[in-house]
Amino acid sequence: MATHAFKINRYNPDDERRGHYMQEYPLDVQKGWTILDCLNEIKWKQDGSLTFRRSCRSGICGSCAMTVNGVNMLACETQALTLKSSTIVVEPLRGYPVIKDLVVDLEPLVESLYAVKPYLITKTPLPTDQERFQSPEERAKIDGLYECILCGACTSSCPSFWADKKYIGPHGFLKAYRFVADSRDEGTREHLEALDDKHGLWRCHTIFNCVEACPKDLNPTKAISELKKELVREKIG
Amino acid sequence: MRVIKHYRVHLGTLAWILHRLSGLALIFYLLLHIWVIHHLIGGEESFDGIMERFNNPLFKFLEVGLIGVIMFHLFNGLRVTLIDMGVLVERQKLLFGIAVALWLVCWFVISVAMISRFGGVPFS
Amino acid sequence: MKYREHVRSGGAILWFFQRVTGIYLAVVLFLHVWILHYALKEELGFAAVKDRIATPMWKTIDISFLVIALFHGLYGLWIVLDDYIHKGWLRVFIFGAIAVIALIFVTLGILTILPFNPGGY
Amino acid sequence: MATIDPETIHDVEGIGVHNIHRHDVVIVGAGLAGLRAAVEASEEYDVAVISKVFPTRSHSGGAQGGIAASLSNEEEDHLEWHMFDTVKGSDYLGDQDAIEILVKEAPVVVREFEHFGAPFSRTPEGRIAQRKFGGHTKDFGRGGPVLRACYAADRTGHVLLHTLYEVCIRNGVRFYPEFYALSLIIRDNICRGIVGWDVINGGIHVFHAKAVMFGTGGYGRVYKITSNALSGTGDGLSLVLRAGLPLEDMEFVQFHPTGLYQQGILVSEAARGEGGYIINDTGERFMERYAPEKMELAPRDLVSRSEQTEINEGRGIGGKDYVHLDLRHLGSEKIMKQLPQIHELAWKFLHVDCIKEPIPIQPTAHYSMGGIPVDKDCQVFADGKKEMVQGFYAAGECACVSVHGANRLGTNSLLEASLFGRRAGKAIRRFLGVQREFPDLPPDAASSAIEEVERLLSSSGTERVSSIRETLQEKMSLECGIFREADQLQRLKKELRTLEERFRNIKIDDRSKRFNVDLLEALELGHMLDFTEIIVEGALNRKESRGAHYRTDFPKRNDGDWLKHTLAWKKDGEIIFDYKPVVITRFQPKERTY
Ligand SMILES: Cc1cc2nc3c(=O)[nH]c(=O)nc-3n(C[C@H](O)[C@H](O)[C@H](O)COP(=O)(O)OP(=O)(O)OC[C@H]3O[C@@H](n4cnc5c(N)ncnc54)[C@H](O)[C@@H]3O)c2cc1C
Ligand code: HEM
Ligand code: SF4
Ligand code: F3S
Ligand code: FES
Repeated sequence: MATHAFKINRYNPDDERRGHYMQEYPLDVQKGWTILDCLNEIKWKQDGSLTFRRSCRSGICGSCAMTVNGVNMLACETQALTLKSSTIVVEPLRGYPVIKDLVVDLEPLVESLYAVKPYLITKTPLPTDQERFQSPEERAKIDGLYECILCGACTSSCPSFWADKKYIGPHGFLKAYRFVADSRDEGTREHLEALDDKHGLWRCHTIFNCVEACPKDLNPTKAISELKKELVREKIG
Repeated sequence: MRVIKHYRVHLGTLAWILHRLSGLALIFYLLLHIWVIHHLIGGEESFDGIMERFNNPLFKFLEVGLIGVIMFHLFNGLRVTLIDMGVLVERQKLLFGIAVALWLVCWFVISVAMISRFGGVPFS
Repeated sequence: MKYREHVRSGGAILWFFQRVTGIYLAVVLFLHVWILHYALKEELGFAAVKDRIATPMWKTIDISFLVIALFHGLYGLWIVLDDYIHKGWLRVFIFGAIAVIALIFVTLGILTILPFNPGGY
Repeated sequence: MATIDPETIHDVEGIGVHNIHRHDVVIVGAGLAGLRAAVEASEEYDVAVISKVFPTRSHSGGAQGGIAASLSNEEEDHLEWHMFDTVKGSDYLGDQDAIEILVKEAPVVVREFEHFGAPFSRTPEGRIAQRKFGGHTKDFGRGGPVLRACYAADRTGHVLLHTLYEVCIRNGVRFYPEFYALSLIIRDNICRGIVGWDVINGGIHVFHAKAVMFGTGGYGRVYKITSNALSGTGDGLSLVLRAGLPLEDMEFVQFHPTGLYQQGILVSEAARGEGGYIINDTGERFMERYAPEKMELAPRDLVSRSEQTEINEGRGIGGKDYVHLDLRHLGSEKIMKQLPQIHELAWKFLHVDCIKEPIPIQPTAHYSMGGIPVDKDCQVFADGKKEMVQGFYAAGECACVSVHGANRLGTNSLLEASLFGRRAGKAIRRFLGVQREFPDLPPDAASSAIEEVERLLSSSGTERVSSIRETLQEKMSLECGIFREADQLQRLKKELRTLEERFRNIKIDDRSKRFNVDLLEALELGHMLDFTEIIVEGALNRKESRGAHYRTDFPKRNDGDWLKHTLAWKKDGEIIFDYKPVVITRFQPKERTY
């Protein structure tokens, strides 16, 4: 039962003068507690005004992505004790405007998601009374893509995004490729449109922070490299 | 506005920063180099004279550094290109390791050749 | 929610070119190092350089080396600035400046290489 | 996400609120039910979806195992078999006309999901893959388990939710993410919209609509150990109660047999569908004694009760309150291919590698069978039976059609949420074809909501919301859990009154308007306290054992007195009960054995 110090970024929009500051909370961390358990414990027992997003607490909804000790992760699936540090620094996702404490405005994330037309585009009429067929091999092509929970950890970790707030970002690229790679999708051009853009694919410098940050162990960089090839093929033949 | 803005530097970030810095260093070196060489077309005497001046330990040292920068950018550039081609994307750290190993080996070998022979001006 | 405005970039071809030129530079650079530090048996000096550059093959190689290195490097410089500079007018200015630099230095380089003739100098 | 499109704002005189938005259809809840209705209605009308969490953060995304439909992709299956299993699973309390709709439309709904782009797992022939699930059998229960649950690895809910969200984007559905519904505007049995709280910026917004639909999900959070998200607080139920409408069959709460020990996080039934064993301290597969035929794949109520019995009788692992789920014999390849998420969950939350070790599990509060009484087109009953509320619909876990009766079969609820969400959408389209005008907004539309928020924001008592909530959860788990008894329930009833007292004396630390989670948690607690009373009194009231409701003092099912649905209102703090008959068409009640 080690005593930990949680240093948490505080920001109250109603108190602009104070701006951002770090507040320290001592906490006896129990074995098995996740970062989210710790934050809840602080909120529920020490300071009710501490604000963060959470919902599923099982790593599937994507609410609780934040920066812990300088790395983006899901608070709810990170065991506090495995961080092996008695000081735990918790900050909001970098690159997004902060609404309050650890809560960021994800509007830019959603906007760039919309930009890639994130839905299956089909042109041939659908079969009636039947599903479309897709072989297990074709289906396997979107493994590692469809699992994205839109947590934003990847894009928020990307230096290209820090430099350009309109950068579509790895989550957008991954989503675009999820459809491009789907054997049922017939809208490759539409998905790619927004990517060949000033704020699009060419801003990715293969930095791999997105891969390191993704809590679902997805590999946006791989998707990005496939998309770049696809676009180049289209242009050069 | 924000208090701490620290984000952990992963291997990939390190590679990118070094690639950027080396690339920038190289382009400025290249411009300088073209400028200098241009002024040397005056003829044999001035060329060799200048070369003689470069043939001292300080410039050798700088040149060894230059080779290091070029070789890093070169091998990391090849790493990036391989990843862009979809090669070993999932093993990027291994790929970086290979690039670093080749970089160090080439750097060493070329430096030895350079120092042990004579002063040369790269890009000549 | 509105779709964001789409800003065409034409980045695909330039991106591809950056890779191709990178590979070319890698090959030529090794060639260069080889010639300079291993193949060359005599003292590295004007005479050695002159004789080599005087052949048409080396002229082609050196000029392409020059142009491609400049393209790769200056486009690289633009990539970097492009990341951090978002003000419209400043971007236009920088882009123009880089283009001018490119022109000047290509000319300068070619003027340096071309005059080497077997009988010249 | 908090930007407001000025086009949707309309001024109405005399209502003291920030904004009034006008949409043909306003849907509260962005889970499968809400989004499926939005997809349907947005084909023709202007639809707004309001959700207290961003749409893809909705709880539906946590569902793992599958969605039922007798597609016969893997082996022979029939609508009738599915219907029989559902009726039997419901312990004959499910309405068979509704269940018939459920099984008949299931294949259509699942194939539509495929057409929308859902990445289902596939059979070698390229069809949607199916797996076994508890309670789903061949040949009217005479055959073994049947492959009926359509799945995408163990992320079925996630892929369905994201797929619907994507189609909503395609259809131009207007989202109001992070808006919290505070009250319903119903006057003269006509629903005119809802009042919401803009979580991000603070402020009351009125949503004026021709039709309102609720898909606000379940309330697992009234229990201590639960599989539900922290946002699963059943808000919609008390909003309905407060509007003077009844709730149906609230005493039926499902406990899932495989929650991660102490966390409650769900280990999908797919783990048993793929062949996992449950074992006690002596290493015995104890389900042999409780359900010799179906073993681990018996319905949830039975398995949970068996587990709890083992634990109560001291055969939990090391005498503690958990047993083991053993997957080791499945081998690492099968685990990683079919159950990757379970492997990840067990590892991340318990540090157990289920390829090498058994997973400690205990029953966890999972699903609410009861809810807002609706007809087969999801329109809400004003009196629970006949009279309807015009323009008000509900579907998904918050509604009670009732297809699950006293106990839901696994994979039937994703089906219910999407299928009845779709029906609600269709019904709304029909309704809007006739109803072209917006109903009038009463001038006091927002007054109760404003009052509630202001009261909470200025509350300066001594009690912490979290400590009241914790007590509530502990007591509910202890005294209104898997096994129930008159004495305990009586005690609990009194306890709830004190909790309500304490709630009136709360303080909240955060008094700001923007992103005030402290305020939200207080609002949620208020909601939970409102409807738990109905769960407890309903449990006390129903003197029999049926499905998930088990009374140790009345251990037998009693069809003579209790083959009927409970309806409950809250009037002036008192609970009033009424009943309605169960619709029985094809399958007469029989004893339920597995
Ligand atoms: C861990 C787990 C696994 C499951 N696995 C399966 C399975 O394999 N198969 C199966 O068939 N079923 C499964 N279920 C059950 C099934 O997931 C749910 O019953 C179903 O998803 C409910 O969907 P819904 O649309 O009704 O509600 P939800 O998905 O819970 O959505 C509720 C929505 O309402 C919104 N909301 C609530 N209150 C308010 C308010 N006051 N203001 C604004 N918005 C509000 C929320 O933000 C949310 O968007 C599982 C459940 C759990 C907990
Ligand atoms: C030797 C072989 C070389 C290879 C294989 C190579 C490869 C690359 C590649 C692949 C990039 C793109 C990186 C990205 O877009 O993320 C790049 C960028 C760059 N290169 Fe090279 N290059 C080489 C030589 C040079 C030389 C000689 C110069 C200088 C003239 C140079 C200057 C740059 C610059 C300035 C950048 C931009 C840096 C950035 O984007 O961060 N490179 N190089
Ligand atoms: S790719 Fe990974 S990190 Fe990025 S949004 Fe999706 S799940 Fe999150
Ligand atoms: S971190 Fe960013 S630069 Fe590319 S590889 Fe990932 S998107
Ligand atoms: S709370 Fe849902 S991912 Fe962490």
